[in-house]
Amino acid sequence: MLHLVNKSPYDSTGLESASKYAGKSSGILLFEDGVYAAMSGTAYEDRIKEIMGDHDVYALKEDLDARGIADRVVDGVKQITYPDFVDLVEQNKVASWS
Amino acid sequence: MLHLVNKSPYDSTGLESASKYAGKSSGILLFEDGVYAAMSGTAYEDRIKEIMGDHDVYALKEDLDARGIADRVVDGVKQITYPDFVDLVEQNKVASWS
Amino acid sequence: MKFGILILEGPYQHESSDSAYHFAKAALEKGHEVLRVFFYQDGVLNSTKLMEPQADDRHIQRQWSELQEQYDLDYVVCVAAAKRRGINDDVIGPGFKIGGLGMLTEVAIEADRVVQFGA
Amino acid sequence: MKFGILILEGPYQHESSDSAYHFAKAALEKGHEVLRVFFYQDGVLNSTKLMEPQADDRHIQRQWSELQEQYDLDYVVCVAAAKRRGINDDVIGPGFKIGGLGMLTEVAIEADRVVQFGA
Amino acid sequence: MIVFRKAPYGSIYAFEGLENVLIMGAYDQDVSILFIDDGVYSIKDGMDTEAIGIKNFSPTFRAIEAYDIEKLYIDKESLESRGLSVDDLVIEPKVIDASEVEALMEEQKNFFMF
Amino acid sequence: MIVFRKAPYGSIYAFEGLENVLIMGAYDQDVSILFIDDGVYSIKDGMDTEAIGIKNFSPTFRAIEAYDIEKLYIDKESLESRGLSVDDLVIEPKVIDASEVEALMEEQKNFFMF
Repeated sequence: MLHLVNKSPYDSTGLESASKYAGKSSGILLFEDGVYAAMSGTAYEDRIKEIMGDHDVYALKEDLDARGIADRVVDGVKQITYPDFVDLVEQNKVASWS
Repeated sequence: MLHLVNKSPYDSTGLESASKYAGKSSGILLFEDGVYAAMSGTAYEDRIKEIMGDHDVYALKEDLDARGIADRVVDGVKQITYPDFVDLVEQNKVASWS
Repeated sequence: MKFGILILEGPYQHESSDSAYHFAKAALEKGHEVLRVFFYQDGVLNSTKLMEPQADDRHIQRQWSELQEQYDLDYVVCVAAAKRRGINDDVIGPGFKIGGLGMLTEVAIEADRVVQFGA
Repeated sequence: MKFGILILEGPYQHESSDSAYHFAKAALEKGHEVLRVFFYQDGVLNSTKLMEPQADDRHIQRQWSELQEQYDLDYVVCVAAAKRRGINDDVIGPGFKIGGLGMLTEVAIEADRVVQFGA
Repeated sequence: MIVFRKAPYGSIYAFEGLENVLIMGAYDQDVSILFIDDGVYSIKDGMDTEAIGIKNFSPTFRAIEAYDIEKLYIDKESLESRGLSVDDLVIEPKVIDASEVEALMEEQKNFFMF
Repeated sequence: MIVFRKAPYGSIYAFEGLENVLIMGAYDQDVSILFIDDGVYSIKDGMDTEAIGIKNFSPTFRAIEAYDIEKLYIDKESLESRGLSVDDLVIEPKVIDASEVEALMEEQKNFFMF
């Protein structure tokens, strides 16, 4: 499964909820304001690394670029584009969290 | 000052942010989904009691009734109606958080 | 006291417009003045007379229009926000008018309090 | 693969409609089918041809209409959600049609995946 | 699967989730319904929405039974952390824990999150 | 006072907050501007919004200077917890701590929260 998260982790509990119910083989895709969770040097960095222990974490490059943070992504988070997003949805069932 | 909070504390960080920046003499008014923060027997009860140590906390009765929780409000939270809400805004400067 | 009211969310999707309406009504019934209600961002969508909610539901535009008529209130719908969302002079209900964002600044100057609904 | 797309938020206020559009476009460019785009809740507001965004901004309804024309897509605007928000046959842009909520159930049955934008 | 995860009245999500349950029932779909996070509040008993002027939709949840929809689940931790038990609810979903939620989700084809 | 507390692009709040700053400046109002919570992201440098198709409004923040708006503040903890420093911003607000934010808010008449 693939879990889509579109809200900032500082504003909304969507990512916490997604990671709570997501199975170990599930991926988490951060997009829109959700990409802030992938940023390094932040208060959330330890938490996203913990989540990455259980899940592949993806962040949408288009949304990272828009927010000026594509060069500050935590190591191990996979930067993907919309075509990759489509591929991931082709390969996985998908649920949306906010 | 009076700080208005309209989102559930389980969904949004608005109440945490309001209580962080609110001065000690400020009140916090919970309305809409914000009233869930005033409910007793919950995981948030200790936190709202802590907030009540620094602030008067109000919860809008109309919104408590709508959600069926008016009979389960933490002791010390003041249940108020819309006319009281108007009085509080008359007496205090007001800021809205979500 | 002189109140201004600011609404940032649209009808039905969020409770903000309902809350603003109940607050405005309570303030007016207490004898306060409401200098202006400013509809901004998705809040502009509260003004459309094209809305047709189900028969057992409230009609948010009409509630606002009736309150406007009863107290002769000033309702301003932000022009830029309105245009972006398909709200224009042809679709707004009675009592609403379209105006610039400066009219929010004006009420911030003139009112004792501006209460914001939707954030 | 056969995709369905579900949109729950309106234009401009949130990024959801933009994200859905970019996703749909990318899927179509990869040769996938998009069986239906279903506009629900505030998502119905994406369909209005009355929107007039600023000259330097995207026109969300036209983007959707152009994509519809290019790929002959099926766009359904939920009738109950639309009526509540002032969206009707007179205001929807080219390529949109108004239909019942059952048409979301249908695409849930027929599509391999339904991707939801806005939550 | 239809997932309720937002509180009622502050937004329209819970109402529209219920509309979807009824439609999927009318189409004879074998739909599963899950209440998690603030979605558990949408089936709290004793709602009285008269003063806020929004229709109380919670009684309509009882109509679910008329559609032979039986796969109703609620997350134990979401329920308990919000101070609720099944006795506080207008319907009786099966209480399951987070790992069971996870397993249940793996069985589904689609997720409509309200 | 205009308060920025939401992230850009996911919602229109930050954009509309900036519109308000410019209008209040045009009306010669002595407006204070405060960045807290996710609002600090709205003045991050290096934004490139071309691929999402939404106009990058961050350069417009520099126009604030043309309106003689000088009361710009940013919350230290919001900034640092989000991995940012003033060197990452398109403008240079004064960095203040939470107790100074509290004191600053007490001096204001109105609060527009975006």
